[in-house]
Amino acid sequence: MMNDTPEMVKKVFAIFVVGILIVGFFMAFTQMPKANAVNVNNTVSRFYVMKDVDQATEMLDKGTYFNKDMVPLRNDVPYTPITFGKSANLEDGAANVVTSIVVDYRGFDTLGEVTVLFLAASGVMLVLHGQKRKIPKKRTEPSEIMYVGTRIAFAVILLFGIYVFIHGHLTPGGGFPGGAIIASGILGLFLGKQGYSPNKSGLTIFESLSGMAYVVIGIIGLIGEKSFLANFLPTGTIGDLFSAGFIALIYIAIGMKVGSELSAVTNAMIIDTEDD
Amino acid sequence: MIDFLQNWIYLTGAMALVGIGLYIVLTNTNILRIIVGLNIVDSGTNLFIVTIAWHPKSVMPIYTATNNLVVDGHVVAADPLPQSLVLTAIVIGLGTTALALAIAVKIYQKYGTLDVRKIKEEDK
Amino acid sequence: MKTYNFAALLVGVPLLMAFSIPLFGFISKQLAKWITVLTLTFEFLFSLYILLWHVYPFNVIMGNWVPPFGENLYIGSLATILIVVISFVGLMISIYNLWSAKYGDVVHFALLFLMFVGGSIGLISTGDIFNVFIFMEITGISSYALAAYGPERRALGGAFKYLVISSIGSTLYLFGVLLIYTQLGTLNIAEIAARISQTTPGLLTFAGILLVAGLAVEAELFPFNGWVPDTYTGAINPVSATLSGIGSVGGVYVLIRIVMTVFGKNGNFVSTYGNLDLMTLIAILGTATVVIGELSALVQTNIKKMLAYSSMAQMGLVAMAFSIGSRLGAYAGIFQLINHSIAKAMLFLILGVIVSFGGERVEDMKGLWYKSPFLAVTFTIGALSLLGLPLFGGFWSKFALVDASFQRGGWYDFIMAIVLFASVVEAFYYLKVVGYIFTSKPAVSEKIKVEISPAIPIAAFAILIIAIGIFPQIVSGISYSAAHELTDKMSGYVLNVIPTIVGH
Amino acid sequence: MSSLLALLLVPVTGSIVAAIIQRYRLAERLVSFSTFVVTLLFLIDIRVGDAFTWSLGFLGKNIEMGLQITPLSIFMLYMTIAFGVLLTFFDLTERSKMKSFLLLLTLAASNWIFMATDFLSFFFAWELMGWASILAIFGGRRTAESRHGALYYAMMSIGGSYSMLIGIFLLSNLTGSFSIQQNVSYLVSIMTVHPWWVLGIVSMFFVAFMVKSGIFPFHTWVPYTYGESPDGFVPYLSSVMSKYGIYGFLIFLPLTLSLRNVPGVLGLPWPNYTLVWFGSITAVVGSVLAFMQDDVKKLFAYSSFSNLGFILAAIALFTPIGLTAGLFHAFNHLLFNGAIFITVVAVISKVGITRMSEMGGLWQKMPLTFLTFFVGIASAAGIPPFAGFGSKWMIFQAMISHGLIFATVLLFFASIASFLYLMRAFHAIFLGQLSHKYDNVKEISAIGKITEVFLIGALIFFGIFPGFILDPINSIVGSFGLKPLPTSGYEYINGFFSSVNMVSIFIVVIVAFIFGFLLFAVSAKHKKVPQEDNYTAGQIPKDWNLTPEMYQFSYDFYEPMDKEIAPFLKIKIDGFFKGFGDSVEYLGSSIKEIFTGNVQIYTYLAIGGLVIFVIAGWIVW
Repeated sequence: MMNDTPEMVKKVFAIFVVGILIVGFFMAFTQMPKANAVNVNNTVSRFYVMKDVDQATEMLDKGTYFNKDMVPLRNDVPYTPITFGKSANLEDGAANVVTSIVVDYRGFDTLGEVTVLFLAASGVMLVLHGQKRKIPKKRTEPSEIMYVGTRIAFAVILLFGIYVFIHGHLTPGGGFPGGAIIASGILGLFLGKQGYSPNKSGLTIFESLSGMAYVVIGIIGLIGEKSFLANFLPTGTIGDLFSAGFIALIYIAIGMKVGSELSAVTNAMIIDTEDD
Repeated sequence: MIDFLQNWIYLTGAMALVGIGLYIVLTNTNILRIIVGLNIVDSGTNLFIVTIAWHPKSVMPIYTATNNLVVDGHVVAADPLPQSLVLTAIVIGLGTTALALAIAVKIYQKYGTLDVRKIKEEDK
Repeated sequence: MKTYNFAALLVGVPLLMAFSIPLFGFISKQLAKWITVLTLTFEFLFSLYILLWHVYPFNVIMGNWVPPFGENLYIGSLATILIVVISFVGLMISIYNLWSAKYGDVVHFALLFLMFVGGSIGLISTGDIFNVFIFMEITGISSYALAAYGPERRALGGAFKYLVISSIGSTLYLFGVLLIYTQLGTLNIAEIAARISQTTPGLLTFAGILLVAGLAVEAELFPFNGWVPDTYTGAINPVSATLSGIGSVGGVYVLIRIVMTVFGKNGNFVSTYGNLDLMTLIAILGTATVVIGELSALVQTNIKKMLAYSSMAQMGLVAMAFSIGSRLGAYAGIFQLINHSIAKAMLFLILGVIVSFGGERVEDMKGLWYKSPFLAVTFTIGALSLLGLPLFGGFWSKFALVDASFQRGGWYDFIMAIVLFASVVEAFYYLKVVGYIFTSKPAVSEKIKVEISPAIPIAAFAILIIAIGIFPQIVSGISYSAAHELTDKMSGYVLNVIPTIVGH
Repeated sequence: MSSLLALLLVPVTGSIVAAIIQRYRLAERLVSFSTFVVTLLFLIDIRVGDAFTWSLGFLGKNIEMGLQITPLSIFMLYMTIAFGVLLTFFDLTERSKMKSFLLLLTLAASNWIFMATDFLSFFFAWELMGWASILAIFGGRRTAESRHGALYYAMMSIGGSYSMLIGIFLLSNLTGSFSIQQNVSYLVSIMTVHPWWVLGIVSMFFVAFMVKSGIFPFHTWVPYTYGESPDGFVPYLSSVMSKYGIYGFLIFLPLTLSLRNVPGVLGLPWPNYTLVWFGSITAVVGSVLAFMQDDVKKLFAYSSFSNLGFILAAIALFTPIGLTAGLFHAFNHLLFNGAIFITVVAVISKVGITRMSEMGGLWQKMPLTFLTFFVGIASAAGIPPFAGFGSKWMIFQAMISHGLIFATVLLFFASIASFLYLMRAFHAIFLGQLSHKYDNVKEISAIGKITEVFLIGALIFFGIFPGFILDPINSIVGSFGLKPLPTSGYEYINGFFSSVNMVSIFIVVIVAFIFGFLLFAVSAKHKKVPQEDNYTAGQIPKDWNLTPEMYQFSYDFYEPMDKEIAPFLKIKIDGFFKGFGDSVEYLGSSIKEIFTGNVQIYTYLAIGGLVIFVIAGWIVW
């Protein structure tokens, strides 16, 4: 059916279909809140920013959080001002609110997200299993500068990556960017030497152990704090390096995991399929 | 007024990406291009998500010594929740793309083509 | 709000074991498969404990942040019964895999299989609408990889098709979720469900359509189910069994949860706000799927493809049952879903054994009775159960389905007539295969030797089908209270998650 | 009442045992036979009015289910179980390829059908019986034709039961109950108010019953299925299972009593009148098609549903005489059909083929079987003094008493046509010259002989003393609120216009027979010649193009008549169903084209579907 359709008809039809869909989206957008953006004060994010979920929970338990029409009275929740560098022992100690959501408030999402990446990497391994990496006969070795340069850069990149995920709760970034940075360093090593291959079993062990570490942290929370993925460490003062409880731990696990995973995927994907 | 326009611009951009991506998926028969198309759709989605979280007057949702997120009991930061969602969405998109590429490599080896019209089997 | 946080292990343990499987894989490949079996045994026993000791309904609070602020798992009666079924089917298939998974990277196969089941359990239990997306992707990505696994190249084509359609579907779903978030500022299913009337109707309609379209991909509803025949046919048989017995259950569950709980009105018959009745949409999709699936299955000569189309049609039947909107309809849908999950998984597993000895055309079933009476009898049991004949599980669900649609009346009389006609078509092609099994002499009278590890799951499924057929109370009681959870969303779902949602 | 449950549980237990030991054929048959006997023993303990109820927590409510014995059900139970005892006894030594566990499952289902007081268990049992018989037929000849026959039956049967299912739920939603009695009385109460409603619902049920009994226009599966069933199963299928439909009709026919005062046709309410015509047409179609058949199983398949037509025509009148005649004929049909099919099975098992034109002269080898067959077809043809005469006689009386002249003419025609086909079978199988290939054929075993003797005895006994069977029938008639026919001794049949003393008829026939025999004995002796002598004086020149069939004088037995009827046969109901099936298949192969295997098509489908929904969303919001 499709195979005989002229290209032109196909394109026009595609434009037509996609166009209607997009118009539909825009018609929906016209009904969005003012300025097409969410008013933070009308969302649960308000409590995440204010680190106020405990007080909201208190109101919820008392039955005053929702009114009779089931509208949440989010702006009525009492608020304790937070000062950077001074407020201590908050319910969540991360200065970076996005991080606090990613790892703490919605930590379960992140566990799933890590799993997705892990599964994708495993899937790549499964699909590409048994592919031999052939080194082409016509070898074009990179220059010595490239070889040395990538190795030097790797150390720096590794350090930077570690910096990014250790400071995840303070600055933009976190486990995923940190891991990606580390993986890019390893990618550099691939460029530096033809036929380079990282230690596969090492990567696998790293990956598995860090993933297990994440789940174990969750289970420690379950045992210690009676809830899976609950923070079991003191949160410290907001803005300190040693604050925000288990966020740093989790980000270290995630960073190592993502770094090794992406490297493993890269390694698996470098397959020479050309005939030489 | 300018605020109003700014968000519309981003939304239009997001929708344009989604539209372009879908168009590519619908019209290109090459697997790699289809994967690229899916990636563009993903980008559009991500742009949409961060757009609805953001307001021209909002500040970044990170506590620093100078950045005050709450003024007069009202949060002035950009909504951090969609931002954390977009992080997830990006990673998921990455995973899907990696897997799709791996399958594409394998398909090329086994079928000798990347044309989606030729990737089908007669019943055995 | 009743909480039982320990049940987080339902999701945590598969994750932990999945992460550790590569390490076990270093020791022995067979060990990796056994880890899957052990983990799923744990899942099954744990969920059985929840079911039999009546621990449900309860919430699992994640990170001590109560809903609607944090994430939660809600395990009500519906989730309980479905988790029991899923983990049972998963356990059985994992036992089968001990024998069948023998190509290539077995360790990662075991890992992905485990996470597919674990992800489906998470998908069914989660109480957060974005978390649903993540679990959809977990099951999705593992199923693309599983579908691509196998010695034949058609597996790759099927997996790629699934990937493309499913990616688009999940993007649509994500849009829908975010549109709802702009309106209500929350991602908790219970809060959204309670406050759904506080949204702008137009936007909500659009969001509803996007959500349904996105979820219909996993739920195998026409026209979002193009991937089904190719993927099911391409994948190795235990993977097809998994997709059909577990994946579609998760897909339909989420679809129904969104449509009936989130968009549903409170009361017996459900309709939605924003003028467009999502239940009507589901009814149309379901009926179209039944008709198209059964008619396409009728003319197939490849038995695996036939089962794939039949699977699609059964999903349509389930969706149509839910769309009736009454408690009885929901009950019929749940019951039918369970029956389908067990019977179809069994048929695919049987086919796996047969295929390892010969082809998979309908003619290759000839004389199966002479080759292996065990497979012949179990195949017949599965087919007759899907047809809804008495003494087998399928009878009760089909009976309830017909009852429900005639009680609803109106258009459902005609829909039911169409569906029953499609069922006659279904009866024809299944009985044709049964006929081949019993009435023909095989071309090659080579006996099929069924090893112990495929025999256990097949026998267990067959016994279960007959047990449900004779004692429908095994499933019907819990299914009926699960139906209550779907049709009365406030007392069935919302108030169990957020008891104080109606404030003072 | 535990015996009521025993009627269900004993066959089920027997079925499980038989399924386990089916590898050992003799043991399996013994189990089958003893199960029937035990069931019969339990049945003896059961009286009219026994009841047993339980409730099933299902569909969110407690459904009262029950078993109850009415005069009709006990009549049916005795008929089916006793026949089953006979059949399984006969089967002990025969090569019948029957799967005993399916037969026993069918028995359980059949007992349940006759005792059910609610539609839930009625439908459950009906479907159980359906699939057990489908599988039993699959187990028959193990050929493509047998698969085809079983599938044909399965499709009609499942279509029928779905139709019934719709009827059940339409009805139970009106009354809120599954109880047969309540639903029927509800229908009676709205009969005069909403006659079309009632007609619609009831015809949903009637489709299922007509399919099961092979009533026109749902008769087309009968020859295929009977022709291909396992030999041992055919007698059960044709004698017992066809009666389920009659039982079903009798559930709903009392409805028409409330229409007695409404003007109808010839003093009959119009539903009865229509059913009478269905019955009559079935009788004619069956007979006409039967005498064209060369396959013995198919021939008697048509014969069987032709007789069902007689029964339906009679009970559809729903007058005392009509009902009595119909039930009486049902009983007689069970007997003579059993006799015919059992002998046919015996012959087939000995000669190994079913084409009549290749048989012939077998009476020399199987005299007792020949005698049984003769008595069977004499009964079927309604020749006194055998059973069958009385019931046909009553049917004609009942029809004429209502002035249904045209229908009666049809039935007469069917009756005459039945002479023709019975004659054909009689000649082709047993008379004529014996082919050499059958020189080694032996009479059946002792057990088979006992069965045959018993059947002959029963056919004669109930022919002479019909009162033994008319008594229970009268109580059935009474239970429907009709006035039973007067009884005057076991040997009398009381018709509408007159009554007959069967003993005197018997004496007359015997005298006539002796007279005929004397004539035969004194007349010229004839000489036996081998088969080849017929046409060619012992030689077979190649260029004569002689086929072995042509030696058989019954080949193309009714060729001239076939030619006369041939134009009418082109109008085939069968073709309608087949064409319907073909168009469904064509539809399927067109729809299948949607799934081309190209992922872009699938994407188009998904996005296109979404766009359609979005547009629909705009329109309604």
